[in-house]
Amino acid sequence: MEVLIAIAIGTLTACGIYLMLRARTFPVILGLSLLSYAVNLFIFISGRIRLDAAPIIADGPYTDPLPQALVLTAIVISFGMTAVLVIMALGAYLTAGHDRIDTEDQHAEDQP
Amino acid sequence: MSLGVEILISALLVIGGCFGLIGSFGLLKLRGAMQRLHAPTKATTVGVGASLIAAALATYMATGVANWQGVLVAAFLFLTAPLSGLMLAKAHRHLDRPTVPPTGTGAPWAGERPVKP
Amino acid sequence: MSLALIAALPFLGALTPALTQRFGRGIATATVALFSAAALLLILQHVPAIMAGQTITTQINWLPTLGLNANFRLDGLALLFALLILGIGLLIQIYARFYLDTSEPYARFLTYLMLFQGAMLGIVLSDNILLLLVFWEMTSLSSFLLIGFWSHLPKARQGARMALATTGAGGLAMIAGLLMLGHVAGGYDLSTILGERAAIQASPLYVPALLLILLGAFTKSAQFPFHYWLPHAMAAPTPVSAYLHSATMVKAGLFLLARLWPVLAGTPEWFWIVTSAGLITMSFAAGVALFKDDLKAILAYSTVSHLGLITFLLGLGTKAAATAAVFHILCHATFKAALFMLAGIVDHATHTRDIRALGGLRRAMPISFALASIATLSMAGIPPLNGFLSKEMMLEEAAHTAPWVIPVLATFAALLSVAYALRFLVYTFLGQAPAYAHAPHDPGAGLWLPPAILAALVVAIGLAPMAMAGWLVDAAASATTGEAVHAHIALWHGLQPPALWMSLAAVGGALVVLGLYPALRAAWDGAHKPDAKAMFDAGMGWLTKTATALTQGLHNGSLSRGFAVGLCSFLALGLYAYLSAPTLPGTRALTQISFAPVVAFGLLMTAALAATALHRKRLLALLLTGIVGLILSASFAYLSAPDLALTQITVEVVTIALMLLALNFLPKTTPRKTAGFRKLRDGGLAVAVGTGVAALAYTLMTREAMFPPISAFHLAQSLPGAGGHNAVNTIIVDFRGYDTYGEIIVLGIAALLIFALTESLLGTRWAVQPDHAAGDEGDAHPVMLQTATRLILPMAMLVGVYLFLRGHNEPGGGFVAGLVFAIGLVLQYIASGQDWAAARRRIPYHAMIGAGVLVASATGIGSFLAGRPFLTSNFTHGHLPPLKDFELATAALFDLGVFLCVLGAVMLALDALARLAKPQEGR
Amino acid sequence: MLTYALTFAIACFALALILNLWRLATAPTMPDRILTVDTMVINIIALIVLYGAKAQSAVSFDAALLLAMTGFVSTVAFCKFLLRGGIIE
Repeated sequence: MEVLIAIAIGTLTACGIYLMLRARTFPVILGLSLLSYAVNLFIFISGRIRLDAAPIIADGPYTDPLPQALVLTAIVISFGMTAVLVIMALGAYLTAGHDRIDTEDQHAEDQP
Repeated sequence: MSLGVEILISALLVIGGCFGLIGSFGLLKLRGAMQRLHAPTKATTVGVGASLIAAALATYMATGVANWQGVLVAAFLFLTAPLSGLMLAKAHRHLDRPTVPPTGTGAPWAGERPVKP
Repeated sequence: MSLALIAALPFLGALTPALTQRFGRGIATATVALFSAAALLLILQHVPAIMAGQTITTQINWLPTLGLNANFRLDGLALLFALLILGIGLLIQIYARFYLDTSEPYARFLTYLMLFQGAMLGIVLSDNILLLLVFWEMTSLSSFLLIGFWSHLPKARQGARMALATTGAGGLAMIAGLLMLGHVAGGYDLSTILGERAAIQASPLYVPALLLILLGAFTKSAQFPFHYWLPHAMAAPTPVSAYLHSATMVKAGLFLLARLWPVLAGTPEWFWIVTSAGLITMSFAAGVALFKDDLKAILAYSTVSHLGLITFLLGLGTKAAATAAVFHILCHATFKAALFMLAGIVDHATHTRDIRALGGLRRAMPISFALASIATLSMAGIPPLNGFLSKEMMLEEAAHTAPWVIPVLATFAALLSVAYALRFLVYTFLGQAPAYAHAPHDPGAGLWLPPAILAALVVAIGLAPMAMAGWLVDAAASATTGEAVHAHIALWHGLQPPALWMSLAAVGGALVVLGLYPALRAAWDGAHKPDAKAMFDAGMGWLTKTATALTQGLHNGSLSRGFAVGLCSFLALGLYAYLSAPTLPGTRALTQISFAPVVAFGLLMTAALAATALHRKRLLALLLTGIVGLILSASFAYLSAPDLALTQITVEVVTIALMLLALNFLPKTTPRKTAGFRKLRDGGLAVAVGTGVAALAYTLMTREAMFPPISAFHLAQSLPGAGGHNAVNTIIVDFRGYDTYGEIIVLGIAALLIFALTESLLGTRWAVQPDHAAGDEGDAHPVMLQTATRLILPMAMLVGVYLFLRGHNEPGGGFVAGLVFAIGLVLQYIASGQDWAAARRRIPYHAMIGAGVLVASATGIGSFLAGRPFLTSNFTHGHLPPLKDFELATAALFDLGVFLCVLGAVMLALDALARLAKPQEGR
Repeated sequence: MLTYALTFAIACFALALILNLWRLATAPTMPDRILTVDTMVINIIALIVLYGAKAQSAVSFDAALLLAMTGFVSTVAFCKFLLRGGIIE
C-alpha cells in the first residue's frame, strides 16, 4: 500500500510540475491543482497509513487526526487559491488578448 | 444474523456486482452513443442500488443502527440517473448531430433550432 | 531613563519643522534648537558624575533573546562626542538659518539635520553594538539626504550616492565584524565586550573581526584608500559640510576605534594596520590639499589628513597617544567647523570658492579675516592655539615610535599642513583684491557669530588647556583607555621635547615649500593622477553589470524559467540533505494491499498522466483532473479519513464548475509549441522532483515518528476537553480554532478579491471576444432539469444541515455543510440561470461572508466573558430525534461561522464568474 | 458466505472501473467520455459503500451520498458546457 501511495504522490507531483512549467495559464492552473492534490496527500500520509481507524472517538485504534485537520483546511484554501488564479488568468487573457504567462516574447512561435 | 437475511444480502451483493459489471461492459460494447446511454443509466444504477441496499442491511445487522443515508443515496441515484442521461443525450445530439426521427407533433425537438428555409 | 530621552530628543525635534515652518524660519530653527539645547542640558547634568569617574547607563530590554537591548551609556568619551554633536549642532542650526536662501525647503533641511543629529547621538550613547549599528546606518542615510540636499545639482546627487555607497558598504562589513566581536565576547553590550580583552584577542576570529570593523571605521572616517568620497561630499550645503564632514560624522569611525580601543588595540595587527593607514592618509591628504584651489576642497583634504592623524594616534596603542587623539578630536572639531563656516561666508560674499580668484579680503571682511586667521593658524599648529597643542602631542608620540619612518612622515605631514593652511589664508585674505562682481563685505552676526564662538574656544583652549579642556580630555581618555588618565597639556614643555624641534622644522619647511610652490604646482599639474571618481564609477558600473547579468541569467521575466530555477535549487538541497545524512532502515510494517485500491490508484495515475499528455485539449484535461480528484476522495475514505473524503468530493465539484466557467472564456485548446528541448527540460525536471517526492513519502510512511505526535493529546482530549467524538472536527473548531478562524477570513478575502477583479473586468474593455461558439443549443434551461433541481435543493440542504449538526461527533462540520449547500445552489444556477437565481437570492453573499466572520469572532470573544482565552469552547449535549446525540457547543456556533463563510465565499466566486459570462454591451 | 459475496461484488466493481478506463481511452466523442466518468462515479460509490459494509461502518454512506450528488452536478455541468458554453447563464 505504502509503495502504491508513494508512487501515486510522485506521479501527481511530476504531472503537476510539468503542467506548471507550461507557458499558458490554463495548464498552469491544472498543474497547480494536481500539485495541491499531491501535497495534500503527502501531508495526510505524514500521519501514516491506518485502515479502518477513522479518528472518531469510539473504541480504538485511531489514525492521526492532526494531518487530516490540516489537510481539510488546506483543501478548502486551495479552492480559494485556484479561484483567485482563475479570475486572474481570465483578466489577463481578456485584457491582454493572449493567455501566455511569460511576459517576454520567448514563445513567439506559438502565437494562436 | 439469521441465515435468511445473510442469503438475501449475499444475493443482493452478487446481483449488484453483476449489474455493475454489465453496465460498464455495455458502455464498452454497445455501438451507438444513444445505445451506450442505456448501459450505465440503467444497469449500473440497478447494480449500485442493489449493493446499497445490501450494504445498508449488512450494517444494520452488524451495528443495529438503521442508516437512512443508504436509502437517500439510492433515491438520489434513481432521481438523477435519467437527468444525466437526458443531458448527455442532448449533448450528443447537439455535437454529433445524429439523425433523429421527427417528433410527430410538428414542434421541433427541445432546444433544436427550427430549420430555416 | 534620561539617556534614552536624550537620544530621542533630536528625533522628536525632527518632527517639528513640518509643523513650525509656517511660522517662519526663525521659529522653526528656535524649536529644533530647543530640542538640541534640552538634550545638551540633560547631558551636562551628568557631567559631575562623569568627572567622578562614573558611567551612566540606561537599560531597556528590547529583543533580549537576540541580545538586542536598547541600552545606553554615557562615559567620558560619549560625553566628549555628545558635547561636540549637540554644541556644534546648535551653532550649525543658527548658521544655517542665515546661510540657506529663503527659496530653499528649509523645513526639510532642518528635519534631515535633526535626524542626523539623533543618529549621531545614538551612536555615541548606545551601549549595545547592535543598537549602535542601527544608528550607524541611520547616519549614512541621513547624511545621504543632507549631501544630496541640492538634488537639482548632479554633483550633489553623485556625491551623495558615492558617500552612501562607500559608507554603506563599510557599514555592512562592520555589521559582520561587530557580530563576530559580540559572538566572541558572549554578549552585545559594550559593558560586556569591553571586559573581554583577553578572550577577544586570543580568539581566531580576532583578525577577521578587526579587519571588518576597521573597514567600517575607515570608510566612515575617509581613511586612505576610502578617502575619495569626502571631497565629493563637499557638494553639500556648507553648514552640512561644517557639521558632518568636520565635526561629527567623519569622526564616527574614530569614535568606534576609540570605543573598542581597550579590546582591539595593543596587538601588532592593530598597530600596523591602523598606524600605517593613519600615516598614509595624513601625509597623502595633506599633500593633495596643498594643490587644491577650491576652499572647501582644501578643507576637505585637510580634514582627511587630520582624521588620518587621529587614526595614527589611536593606532599607536599607548595611553598617551590615545589621550592626544581624544584631544585632537576636540581641537579639530573646533577649528575645522569654524573654517568651513568661514569658507561658506566667503562663498556667500564673493560667489566663488576658487582661491585663485580670491584675495585681499582682509580689508573687505575684517571679522571673517580675524576669525579665519585664528582657525587657520590653529590648523597649521601655530602657538598659542589649540591646534598647536594637539599637534605637539602627536609629534611627541611619533618621535618616540620606531621605525624612524614614522616620525619623519609625521613631520612631513605637519610641514604640508602648515603649508596648505598658510596658502589657504594668504590666497584668500591677503594680497591684492581682484575685481569682485560686487563688493564683498562681512555678513550679519547670524553668520559670523557661530564661527566666532568656535574661534574663541580655539584661543581659550590654546591658552588655558587644562582649565578649558583638561577635565574633558581626562574623562574621555580614561573612558577610551579604560584606566584613569591625567593628561598635562601645556604650551611650553621646555626645550627638551623633540616635538618642538620637529614642528619648527615643519614651519621652516612649509615656508620653503611655499617658496617653491609654482614649480611644485607645475610638477603636480603635469603629473598623471588617478581620478578616484572615475575609478569609483567604473567599479559601480561593473557591479551593476554583473548583478544585472546574474539576475537575467536566473530570472529573465519568464515565470516558468524562474520556477524551473527554483525547482533545481530545491532538488539540489534535497539531494544534499539525502547524501549528507545516513538513512535509517524502515521499521514500520507495510499495510497489506487489496485489489480495488490498486485499480483505483492505477486509474488515478493514468488519469493524471493522461491529463498531462493531453493538456492541449483543455476540456478533456479538466475531465481527467476531475477523475483524479474523485479517486483521491474515494481513497481518503478508504484510508480512514472520512472528513477529508467529504471535503474533497464537495470541493471537487465546485472547482470543476469554476474551471468550466473560466474555460468558457479561455481558448479551448493550447496551440502546439515547437520548442522540444524545453519539453525535455521540463519533463526531466518533473520526473526528478516526482521521484524525490515519492522516495520521501515512502521513507516517511515506512518509519515511525521520532517523537510522540501531539495528536495523542487531541485524541485524548477530544471528548472530555472539546466534547466531540470527531477528533478532526474538534481540532478544527476547538484545538486549532485560531487556524480555522484565520483561514475562513482568508477564504472570505479571496472571494472578495475575485468579486473586485470581476467588477474591474466588467468595467474595462476587452482585447478579445471570448468564443462562446462551443454551444448554441436551443434551450438554455431544460425544463426537466429545472424541475428536478428544485427537488434536489431541499435534499441537499437537508444533507447539509445533517452533516453540520453531527459534524462534531461524526464526519461532517461547517466546511462540508457549507460546500453541500453551495452545490445545491450551484445546481439551481446551472439549471435556471444566473438571473433567475439572483432574483430569488435573499441574502447577498458578501453579507454571508461577513456574518460568518462575525459569528466566529463573536464566539471567540464570547469565551472572554467566561474569563477564558479566545475561542475556548464550552458545551452541553442536546438530543433531537431522528438525529443522534448532537452538540450544543460554542464550538458549534463557531462552526456555523465557518459554514456561512465557506458558503458565501464559494457562491460569491462562482456568481462573479457567472456574471462575467453574461453578454455585455460596449465590447 | 457474506464475505465471499462482498469480495465478489467489490471485484466486479473494480473490474468495472478498469472497463471504464478502457472506454475512456477509446471513447469516440466527448459526451461518451463524460458518460464514462459518470459511470465511474457510480462504480466508485458502490465500491465505497461495499468497503463500508466490509468495515461495518456507516460513515461510508455519507461519502457515497455526496458523491452521488456531486457526480450528478458535474455531469450536468460538463454537458451544459458542451451544449451552451456557459454553464451558468
